[in-house]
Amino acid sequence: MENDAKVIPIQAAPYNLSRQAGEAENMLDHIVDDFPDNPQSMAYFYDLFRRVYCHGDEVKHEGMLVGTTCIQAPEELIYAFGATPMRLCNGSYHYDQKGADFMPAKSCSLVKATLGMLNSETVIPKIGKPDLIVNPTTCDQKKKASVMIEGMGHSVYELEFPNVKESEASRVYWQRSVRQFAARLRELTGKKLTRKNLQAAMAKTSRAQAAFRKLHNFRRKSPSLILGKDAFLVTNAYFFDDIERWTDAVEKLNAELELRDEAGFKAVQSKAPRVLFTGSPPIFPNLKLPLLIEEAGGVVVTDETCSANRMLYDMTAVDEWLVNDMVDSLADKYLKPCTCPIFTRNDDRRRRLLDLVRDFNADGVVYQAFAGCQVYEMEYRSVADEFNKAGIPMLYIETDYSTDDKGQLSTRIEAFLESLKNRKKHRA
Amino acid sequence: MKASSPRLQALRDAVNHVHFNRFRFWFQLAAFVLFVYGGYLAIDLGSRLPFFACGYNQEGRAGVCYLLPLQHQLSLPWARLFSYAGIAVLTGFLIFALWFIFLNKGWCGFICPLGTIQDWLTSLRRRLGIRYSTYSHGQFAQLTKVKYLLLALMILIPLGIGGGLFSHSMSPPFCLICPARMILPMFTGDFSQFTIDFSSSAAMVMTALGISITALFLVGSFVKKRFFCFFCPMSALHYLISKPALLKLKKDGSKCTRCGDCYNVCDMEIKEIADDIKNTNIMTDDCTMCLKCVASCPETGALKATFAGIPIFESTEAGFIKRMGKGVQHGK
Amino acid sequence: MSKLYLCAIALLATLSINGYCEDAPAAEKRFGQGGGRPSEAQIAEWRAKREAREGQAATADAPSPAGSGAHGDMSAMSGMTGMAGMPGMKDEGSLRSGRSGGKPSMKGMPEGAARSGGRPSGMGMRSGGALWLSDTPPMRGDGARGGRSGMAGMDMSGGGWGKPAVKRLWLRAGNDPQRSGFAQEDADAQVETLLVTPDGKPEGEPLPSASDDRKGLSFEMPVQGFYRLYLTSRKLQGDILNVNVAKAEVANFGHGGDVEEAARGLQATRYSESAPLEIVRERKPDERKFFQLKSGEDQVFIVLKKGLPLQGARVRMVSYQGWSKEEVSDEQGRVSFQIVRDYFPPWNEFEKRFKATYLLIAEANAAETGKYQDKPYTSVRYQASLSGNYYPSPTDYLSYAWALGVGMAILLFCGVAVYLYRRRRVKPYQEERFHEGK
Amino acid sequence: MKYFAGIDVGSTAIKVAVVDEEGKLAGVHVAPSGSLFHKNSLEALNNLLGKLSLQREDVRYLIATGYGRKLFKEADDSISEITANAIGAFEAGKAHGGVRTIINIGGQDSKAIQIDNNGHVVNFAMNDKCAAGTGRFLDVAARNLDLDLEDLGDCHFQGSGAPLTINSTCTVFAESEIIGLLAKGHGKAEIIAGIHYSIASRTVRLAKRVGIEDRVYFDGGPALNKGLVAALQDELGRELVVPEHPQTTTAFGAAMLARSEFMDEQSLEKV
Repeated sequence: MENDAKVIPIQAAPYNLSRQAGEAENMLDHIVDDFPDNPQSMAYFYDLFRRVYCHGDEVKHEGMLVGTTCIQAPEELIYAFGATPMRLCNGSYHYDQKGADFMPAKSCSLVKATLGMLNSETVIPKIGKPDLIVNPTTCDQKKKASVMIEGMGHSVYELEFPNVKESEASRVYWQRSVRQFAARLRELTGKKLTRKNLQAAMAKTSRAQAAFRKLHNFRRKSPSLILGKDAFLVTNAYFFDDIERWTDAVEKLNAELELRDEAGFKAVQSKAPRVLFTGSPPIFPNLKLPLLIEEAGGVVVTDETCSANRMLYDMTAVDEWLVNDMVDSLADKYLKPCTCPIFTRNDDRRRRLLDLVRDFNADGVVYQAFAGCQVYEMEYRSVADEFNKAGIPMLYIETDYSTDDKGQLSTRIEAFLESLKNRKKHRA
Repeated sequence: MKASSPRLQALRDAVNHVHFNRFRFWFQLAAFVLFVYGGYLAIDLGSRLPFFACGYNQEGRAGVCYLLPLQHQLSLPWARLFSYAGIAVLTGFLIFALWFIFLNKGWCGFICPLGTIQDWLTSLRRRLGIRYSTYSHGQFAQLTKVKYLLLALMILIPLGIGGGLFSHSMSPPFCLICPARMILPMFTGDFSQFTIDFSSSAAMVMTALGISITALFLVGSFVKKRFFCFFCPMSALHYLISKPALLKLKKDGSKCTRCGDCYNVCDMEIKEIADDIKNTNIMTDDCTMCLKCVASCPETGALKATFAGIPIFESTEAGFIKRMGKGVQHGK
Repeated sequence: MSKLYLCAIALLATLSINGYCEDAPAAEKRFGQGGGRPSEAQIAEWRAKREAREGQAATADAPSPAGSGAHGDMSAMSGMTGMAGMPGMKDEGSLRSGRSGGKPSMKGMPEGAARSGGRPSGMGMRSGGALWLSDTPPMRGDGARGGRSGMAGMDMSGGGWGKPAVKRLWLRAGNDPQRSGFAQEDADAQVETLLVTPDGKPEGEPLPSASDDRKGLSFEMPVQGFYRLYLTSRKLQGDILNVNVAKAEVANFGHGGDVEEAARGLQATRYSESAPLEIVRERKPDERKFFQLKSGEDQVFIVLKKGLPLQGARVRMVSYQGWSKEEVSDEQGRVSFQIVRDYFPPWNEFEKRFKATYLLIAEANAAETGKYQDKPYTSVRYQASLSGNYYPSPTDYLSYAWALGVGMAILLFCGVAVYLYRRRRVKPYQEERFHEGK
Repeated sequence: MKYFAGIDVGSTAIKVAVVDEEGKLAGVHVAPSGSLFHKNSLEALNNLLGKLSLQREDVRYLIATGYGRKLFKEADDSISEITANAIGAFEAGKAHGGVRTIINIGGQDSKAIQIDNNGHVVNFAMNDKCAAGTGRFLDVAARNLDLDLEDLGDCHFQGSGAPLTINSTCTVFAESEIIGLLAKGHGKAEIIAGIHYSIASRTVRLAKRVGIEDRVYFDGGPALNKGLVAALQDELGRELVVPEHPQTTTAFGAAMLARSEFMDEQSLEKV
């Protein structure tokens, strides 16, 4: 009987040597190094992601931390109560695998990754434990995630979100939900919702939105001034970055783009096919698809995803700056223009896509659906029909956070871009 | 972007970025002064005006609301109404239509003194920090028909008077119940309309109804934006002849995100403005063409007011951000 | 344009103006400072004119200038009948009937006597009672004259599309507006009719003989303004010359039309320097095109002789129901009457457009000598008449108190209802309310 | 004489095609990929050039395609195999009255491509990262049945009964299903036919995603398998165009593209 078996103590490897950090670093290196002529002001964002995702630096925040799992949680209310919203949607394959313990294998990577992240000891981005997690009842997978998140020891608030957006009843229902959410926040923070606070909070986000819209408008220029991978990185930073600092950085980027525009700068060849990106949201470090498109010589000029455009585009109009009116207007903003596929019918999404194609002079559309994200998969058909009618080519890609289909995807994307180029040449 | 001279574009931008509510307030005030006190300056624009420049305001009015002469004309004895006086009715209507065509329902949103008073009551309420009321969807659908009913009565009752079916003391029926009859003369110090006429039972009922509706008007327009316009038969009459109007409210459905911002600011709670993406002419029968929707639309070119086909006020992103950026401190 | 519409507007217009004042003094307060009365300067001017004329006509025993204090033959009417106003009215009509034309009678009128209802008989120039012009013919039996008259006396028979309105007047004799019959023809009297149009000669022109009806005097009114018809009859009775001037003033204004023409018409002189004696209704400072006299109001009349104010003339006003009151003109020729409210129908028969006619008779004697139709006379008895219409005062049927009451009740009710509704509403989806505090 | 070459570096085989100035196919060569893509590719190219007794310099323009196209640095340009396949099939199909739909079954993937009248890709679909219904499936089946890959086609027609149904689409599970069927005593031919029908129906479903028009061009290694061709035609219910060298269509397309690219550059230079 030999008894020389050794007990190996748990050794916490430094984060920057972990697989997770490797995944982020690998993606970031691709984003930064594979492309010449990155805007100088993007350095802020590269640095931010390197610090947060590769080095595991802590993300600072003011007041209480309210995590959100969807863009439907009204962040203005959270700011108004002196808390900080933090979007928890995660793009890491590492967490995706960890989250697979909770969800069926064939479910959405995003939800799995978010669950995996919330369940891990060291949450990256390092935000600490949220005081409250707001989980809007949007898609089925997120709905079912609530209980699991609660099981991990988090306090979860289920923000009831309607499935139909056309009806007046659901509008009223949603306004009620938002009001109740405000009540929950009041309970959490012990603060009162006042006209001044809410107005200040709305000013914060509307300034950020104005900056985003300006960036958005620069992307109309052909040939492009900025690549889509950078734009995605910018909007991804909005998830966790301080909103004021983020806005300043975007305004700086806008200033640089303005200079680029005046100088006649081209970030891509004039022939490069312009692509509209839609479907499941690319979230760092899963910028696989946008990156593949741009590595293959295309350029993502705009998107219709909830990690970028849908999150920041729509702005709130208020008629009377009274708390009641502001809250209802905010509620409307989060429901009415939303083009999330969880809604029963979604004509608005198709119209929005067509409008974006027209507006941004896009040559084709890439539709990403995370395997298991049923709503996006299901809506593919109606969107494809619409584009077919309009004579706009679309590439539908079903994928997840893993990188093992990269080779096959690159073939498909290249073929798609080649066909776009061909069409373009043909038309000219 | 359309190719146009830079100077024209600069002018357009200046218009599109205007602080709209402020502009509208001053415009309405000027129109109010003109039509309630203009008579003192010997201004007389006739008696075919397509808005409530009340004829009961003897001293100050700078013109008369068309509904007053219309009801009087219609209450002529039938023998005359259906002979030579009919021509006068037609020419009167023609002049009214010409006035109307010029500004469409813009008369309601920018000129009508009664509308302006309602907006003032609204801003008083806002300053007091009291929230406005809204109709539910069902109430809206029901109440929106009232103005057509009033319009029909406003035509049928005078005809009945002319035919001897109703008492003359009911004439002019709508004016007797219109709040403008009491409220507008008040602004020139004339309170004589605040009376109940006991000379006949018809007159008594009508004047009592009139005072009740005025009281209702005051309460209603305090808690509900543009309370009366919803029931205004003039508005219904406008809508019936609005096709050839020069001023138009246009919507480009393809640019609309249906965010509902326009619906949110709409005094009349018109849902179509946000939801209808098919019609390019988006003016509905309830619309007062206040153009607040255009000012609060963040999508460039989605909503616009055109005059004879020329865009004069267009929704723009920059204009929206400027107008709605309340309390936004712009970074350096 | 339809006249009905015009008149209705006129009605409404006057209602809204006059309705402001609860009573006449209030009106005085508000409008009194206007140019209603002749100014001092104007009175001085009149005097100067009169003196100049007297200087020229030295032969005639002219009446002493107004305000001189010495009255000569002009007998000032004193001993007034009871106060114009409520019950203490005299019934004169019946007492007067039968008397010969215009001998002033001022005594023996029983106070507070109820109207006897006796119908004056044997009317006419010969048979006594004043001669006057009316826009309504005498009623025939049914007695339901007056009443609704939306036309305000306008005869619509001629007023078609584009044609000028035609006004028809009737010459009546008697001292009671309601009961005077048609004037009888008097072979002895010399009658002269003059029509003064707003744009015509100030002395007027003979009335075009448009009517075949001797009782009706019709004329067209093509322009806006006041038309005046003077019917002067002279008759010698012994050595007294009777001069009767029946005058009618007809306002003709339209909606629309020429604005300047209407303004001119409103400002034009409304007396004639050639009239031996006439009564002019003094315009109120706030009068507009469609003026209506309301019962309860004070109205000033000016007695003019050849265009100059006449002091000491006896002026009698007879209301529609026959109540009368006599006053003597002051040094400016002015007499003031309160238009008595004499319309008391049952509530449900009340008609706010009820047109009532008042009759005004002025008399003055003058020791003038001269010759008439080659016969000398030693004194002249002047008589002038003027009739007009008045309507129920808005205060008779308009109530501010009720309006205020109903209005406030509804206001309060709605206000409270809205408040409670918003307060207690536990409407689904709206339970969470926010405070609007800053 | 100028020559143009296309090299298709696939997962199982490397295909080389050379065309001349007129666009006529000069020769093709197929070699297994092995593990050293780059070295084997060079060898395959040189072999073909040797066969045709050409020098490297004679090949004016070389385009690489296929899974390993990025690794072949000697190429003047690279292009995705979908585009190359479309061009190749379009050019080859001209002789057969033109094709609009292409079905390609490769070693590890299967594709359906729709092209327009000018040979441009309109739409395409690929199997999703799974070897089901690809050449690899046939490979595995042949190994299980103890047959050579080349014999599968003939076996297809030797059966006496109806084709069996293979339920598993996954290659790994199908393997055990085949063993199970053998154990039950079913004939090899019926099993093979079943396998062919299984692949065919999967492929047709893929093709339906892009839309099937006109004649269908079928290429890729497994197109050599007559049984599979028959099964596919049965499932499609349409005429199939199967080229003489179905493996090299993509390489031929790349070579044709190389030729036209070269011509374009020449004409640009002239201007």
